[in-house]
Amino acid sequence: MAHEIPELKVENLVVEYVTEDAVVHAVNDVSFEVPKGSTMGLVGETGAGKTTTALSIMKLLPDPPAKLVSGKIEFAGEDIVPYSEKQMDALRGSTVSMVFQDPMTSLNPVLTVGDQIAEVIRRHQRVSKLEARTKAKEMLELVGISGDRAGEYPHQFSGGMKQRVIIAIALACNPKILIADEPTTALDVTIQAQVLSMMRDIKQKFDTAMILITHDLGVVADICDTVAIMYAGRIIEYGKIEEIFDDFKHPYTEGLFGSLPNLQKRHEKLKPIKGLMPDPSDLPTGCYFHPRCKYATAECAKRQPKKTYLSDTHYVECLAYEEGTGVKIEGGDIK
Amino acid sequence: MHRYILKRLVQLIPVILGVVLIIFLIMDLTPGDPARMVLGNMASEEAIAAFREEQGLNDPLPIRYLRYVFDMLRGSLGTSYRSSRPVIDELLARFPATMQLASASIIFALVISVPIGIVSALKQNSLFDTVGMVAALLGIAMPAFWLGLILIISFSLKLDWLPSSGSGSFKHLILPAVANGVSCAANIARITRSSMLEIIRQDYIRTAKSKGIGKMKVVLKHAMGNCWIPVITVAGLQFGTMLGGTVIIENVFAWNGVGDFLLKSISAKDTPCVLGGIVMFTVVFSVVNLLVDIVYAFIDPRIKAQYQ
Amino acid sequence: MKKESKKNDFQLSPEEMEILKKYKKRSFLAETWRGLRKNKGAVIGLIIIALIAFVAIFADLLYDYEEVVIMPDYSATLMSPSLEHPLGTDEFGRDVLARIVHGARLSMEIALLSTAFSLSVGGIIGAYSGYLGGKFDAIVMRIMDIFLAIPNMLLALAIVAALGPNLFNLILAIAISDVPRFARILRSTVLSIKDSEYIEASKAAGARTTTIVFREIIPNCIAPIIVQASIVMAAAIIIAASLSFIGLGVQPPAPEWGAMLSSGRSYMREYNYLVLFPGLAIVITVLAFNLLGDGLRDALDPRLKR
Amino acid sequence: MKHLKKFMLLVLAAALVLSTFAACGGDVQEKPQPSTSQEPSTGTESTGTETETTGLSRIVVIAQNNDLTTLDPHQHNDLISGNVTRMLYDTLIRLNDKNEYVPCLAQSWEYLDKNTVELKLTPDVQFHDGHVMTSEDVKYSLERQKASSFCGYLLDMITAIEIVDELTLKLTVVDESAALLSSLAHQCSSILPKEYTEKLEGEGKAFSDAPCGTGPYKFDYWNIGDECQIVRFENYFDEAYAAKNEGLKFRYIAEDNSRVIALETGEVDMILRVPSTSVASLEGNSDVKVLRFESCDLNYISPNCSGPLFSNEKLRQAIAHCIDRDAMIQVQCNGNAVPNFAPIGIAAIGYSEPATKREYDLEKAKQLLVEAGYPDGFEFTLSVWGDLNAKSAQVLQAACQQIGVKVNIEILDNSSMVDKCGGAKHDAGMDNWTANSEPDNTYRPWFSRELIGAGGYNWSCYPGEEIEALMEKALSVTDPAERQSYYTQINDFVAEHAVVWPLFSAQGMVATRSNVDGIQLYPTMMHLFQFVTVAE
Repeated sequence: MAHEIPELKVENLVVEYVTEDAVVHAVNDVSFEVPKGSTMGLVGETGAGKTTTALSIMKLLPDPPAKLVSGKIEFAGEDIVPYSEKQMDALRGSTVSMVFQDPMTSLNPVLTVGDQIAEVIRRHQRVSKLEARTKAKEMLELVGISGDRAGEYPHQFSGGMKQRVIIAIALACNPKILIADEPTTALDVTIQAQVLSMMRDIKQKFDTAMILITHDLGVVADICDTVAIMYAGRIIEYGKIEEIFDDFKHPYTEGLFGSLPNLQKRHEKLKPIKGLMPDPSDLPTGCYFHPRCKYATAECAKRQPKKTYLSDTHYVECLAYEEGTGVKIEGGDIK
Repeated sequence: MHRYILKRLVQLIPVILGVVLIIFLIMDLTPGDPARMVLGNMASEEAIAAFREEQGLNDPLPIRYLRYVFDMLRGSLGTSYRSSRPVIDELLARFPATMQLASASIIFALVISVPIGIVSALKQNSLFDTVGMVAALLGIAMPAFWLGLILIISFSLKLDWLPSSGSGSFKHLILPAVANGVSCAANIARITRSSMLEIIRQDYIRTAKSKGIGKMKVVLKHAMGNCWIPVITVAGLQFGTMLGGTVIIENVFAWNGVGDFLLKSISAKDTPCVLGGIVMFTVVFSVVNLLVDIVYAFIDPRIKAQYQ
Repeated sequence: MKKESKKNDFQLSPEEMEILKKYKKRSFLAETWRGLRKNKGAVIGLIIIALIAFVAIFADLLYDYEEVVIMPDYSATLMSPSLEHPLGTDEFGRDVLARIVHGARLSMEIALLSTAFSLSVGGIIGAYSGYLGGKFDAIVMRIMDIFLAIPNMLLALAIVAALGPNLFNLILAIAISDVPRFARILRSTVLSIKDSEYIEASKAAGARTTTIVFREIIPNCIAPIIVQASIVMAAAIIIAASLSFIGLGVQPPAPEWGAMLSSGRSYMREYNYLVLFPGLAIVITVLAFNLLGDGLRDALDPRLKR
Repeated sequence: MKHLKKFMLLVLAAALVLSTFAACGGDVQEKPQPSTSQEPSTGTESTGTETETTGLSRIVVIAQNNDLTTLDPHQHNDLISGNVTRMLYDTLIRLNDKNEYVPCLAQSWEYLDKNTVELKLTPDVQFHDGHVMTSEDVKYSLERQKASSFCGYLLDMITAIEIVDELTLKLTVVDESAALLSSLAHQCSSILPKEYTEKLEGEGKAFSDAPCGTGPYKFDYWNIGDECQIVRFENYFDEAYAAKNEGLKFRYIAEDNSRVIALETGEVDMILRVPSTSVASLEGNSDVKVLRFESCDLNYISPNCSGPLFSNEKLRQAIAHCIDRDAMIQVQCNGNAVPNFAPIGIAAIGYSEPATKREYDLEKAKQLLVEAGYPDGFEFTLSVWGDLNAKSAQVLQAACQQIGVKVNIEILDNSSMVDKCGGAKHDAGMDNWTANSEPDNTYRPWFSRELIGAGGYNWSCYPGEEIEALMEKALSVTDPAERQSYYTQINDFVAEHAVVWPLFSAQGMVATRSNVDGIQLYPTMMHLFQFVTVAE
């Protein structure tokens, strides 16, 4: 797979929010690849930098205060970081699309849903108004909403329907990359399942590369091919879905799984991770996770761990896997 | 929608009756004898007594109020003491001029303030923003009549570009409309900026941006579409302030409108004209507020849904 | 605070006292001050207001009213600004600066008194209305709506026109036209807090309505009141000047700014400083009040903080 | 489709709004819709193009500081409306610029006996509607005027009007009255067409809206609160007084500066009542000329001589010495006035310089104050008409303050003034007065004792009989010199006893463009405009 040019490649991405009071290190040296047709899950707690990473890819970071400090973002081998706003606008909505977190607020309340879908079609495809409208209706049908409702306003739709509309907008121009930022978090559980299966179907149909941002490991298990675990702006573990789910290595990943209710091991107590995410404007020295890590040693506070490749596709950032550090992981769920 | 408008119009009636009552009560405190106003200073005592009797000026207040209301329903606002002409004729003769001035002021205000507000919001904390908002604060702090005088001094007396008084041409309209519109513009600019600041942080703006439709379109179509409600609300409220302001602005610019007429009626103690003028302004103000509410429905489908 | 608890005619349990104390205003002022200090505009506004207040209070020490402010000097009429008369003299030979200084006193007086009046009357009406609710509320608010339907300036105009132009009537007119605003604000604030726990606590302790309104509700409405008051004061200065400008306000020779503009107007062709300076005095004062009002709103209303 | 629906809704909303106004407006169909009547009618401008063929000057634009109240000559007695009505109507007798009574609509007048006057009318006088004037019209007009509360009192001396034939009338008068001629020449004593007026008023319309007279001009249009235009009447009966221009347009520009600017920019050809603050700049402008004339104006203060304070004569005299006329003239008129010590304007018939002139003298005032029994001063309210007069009031206020007298200034509008001072509820009242050609029209309302507190203009409320006696004597004689001797006595008496505090007579001033000529100026302000020409 290394020979094929991936649809999306992020390399050493660093993003900071610069305010008067402090510099917030939101994304710290993040790298990953998403090949055509595959789905990467980006998992982490709130504030881990997932959305910032996604917005960097869209180049929709609120600037100021956000600054893309360094790194590369490649769409099919083409670095878009130096792109102008105009060049980006040509890509947004057509090459790369994003589905946002909260469907309730992500649609413009004063425009009809049909207009909102047609708008992106008109922007990126040479079609007439009428054709765009017809296409918009088709998109609605595709996401399971009757095309007749194109003339209605967002407030006339339920949350799940709104999310479908947003997905319809995102997919209207067959994007090569789709970023879905917690697309189901705000929805009822039953509707979550519907939306997810729909997304999976559509993704397969269009062979889209997708990033699915979530803190729900269940969702990841459902549709992702690879998983990146993010903590304090770093990807601390990355691997294929089986590698992560069956063989996670990082204490934080362990914590994540430990805080999930497990139906098979119902007798076991949940093991939530103690403490809170560090303040991203005042990150700890060494491994960012060490203050909360139950295996942490003095060494962990001194040096930031490097990527340790456990296989071609699986890496972890933890001193325990680096040689000669003396850090050991014992007595947990990590095999 | 139609029913809503009808309902609002019906609701307007008690408000207007109340306004009439309040102004009626206030104007009743006015010293001076209407009879003498009508008949002139040389009139005899008998003529005055007869006039009072004939006009029902001796009746108790409630009766006079009811008579006024019934006359009003028949389209009469009484007779001017000075000119002996029906008040409604006097007012309607000047109403177009006042509306011309008021609309020009509000249009001027909107045209200048909305773009300033938007740009200030988009470039928050920039030099433009700072200058714009300081200017807005100054605009609010400036009494319109003083600004009017300053404009006359600069543009009529010193530069001789624009006429200082009278009406008739577009040139005549500029200075009074600016003087009357500046504080309104300042208020609208401020509200536009603060609503814009809120709106451009909304999720749907991010959605719009993610479509790649370009910043201009995002601002003009998506952000503005949502910004109109607070802007129009403030514009509607400012319209009331502006109507009050026309009383002085029309005096400063010798603009022959209802405001100037009202002021002259006050100084001539022409109570029916004062009463009629204030009632007319209030009705206009109420109708404008109603229009604002109706316009809401065209801007925001959620509000429209509530009206139905 | 000690005094209040002594005066209480009902007993509170220690927990209830705790709840009540939590909402008392001691920290309120400190917090407001902290918020204000951060706001550059508000600080400027506050400084200007303090200066104007200082000048207004000590106006008599700066310029004697009888001898300088209203006494004509026919040998020095219509003199352009000079060292002796920094802002020139008017057609009576009176020093414009001296008149503006004493005008500050008048304007502050008008703004303070009219706002105090409309605040107390409107505040009480609004607080009761909101607290009692029901028919009383419905009727009172209907009446307020009617008042609000009349543009402020016109209402004040009608009142002065009817009562006759003088300082007292001017203040009264401005005050009356502002009553509904305060009534509304107080009412909505009261509605939002009347069901909160500390009111419930007072009620449970058997306090009378009047006690609750004055002791609990009104103190808790202070934030929106202060904001509104500073805005209303700014508006009052403008309306007072406007009415005086058209001869429906303070009578000569009192150095009211609007009245000064009115008499300066006939000289604006040759002596435009006569309309420039009194107007600037109005602008600066109103600006200061507005700056302060903005700052206070930002400091007091966390929702509006950016 | 959807846009159409939105549009329809907007139209509906607009219609609703309009209909609310219509509901207030009542008979809508008779009036132009508010939205369509924005432009004042300008259709009459074309008359100006005939200039070359007729040899007449174009329409002259005259700016006044106030709006006309009415064009009905019997429903007003003010100079602003008078400037127009004087041009629309004629009176029976004309007062010419040499102060002589000359025939106008009446060819001759003759006392048949002490109580009867025979009037012979000028034949073939046409009204603007083409109708020829007869004695019916005259009788009708005089009676209509007598019933008017504004100017009926002018004809109080006429008790009966009898028609002898088509062109002859007999008036029965109370006594041989010196005031008869002046009354018949007064601008209010205009003759209207009987048939036309009765028909118009029978239909419930106001005569003022469609005026018709015999004057050198006929009515064209009047936009209330803006401008009124009258145009030359081709069939005017008196060639000597016929209009030399196409017409007159009276514009109403209230604000002093605006009026001056309008003249400077040539928007208007002439302004009446030049604001004194602008005189200097106008006189320095070669495009403009300022015409000065002595006026019958008087600015004055009337103390209430029946009131609790100023019934004290010494006190009145004391305050009379506090009047700094020079300062007042400087502050209020920019120097364009002359001090006056008599209760009537300098240029008016009846004026004489009083024997005692109470000049500005605070020492004397202080002394009189002590004699009056107020060594420590006192306080009184000065009711003032108009903002401009308030300036003189402040001068007095400041002077009084120096002798310990506090003056409270109260600025009132006209009706409140008449209510207060006419009702004798005042301490002192300040106003101005323009005398007309008949002194009795000034002295009677001012000093007639039966008018004290009756709501008129007897504001001095002097209770003694001396003035009234002199006034009656003056009226009973016709010899001008003899009449003047009585008025001189009144003036001396008033000054001696400080019954009225005269202040100054403002300089009469009219400003025109430099190419304007021919205005006939009268001290009484009743100028004639028909000879005005504008050189192109």
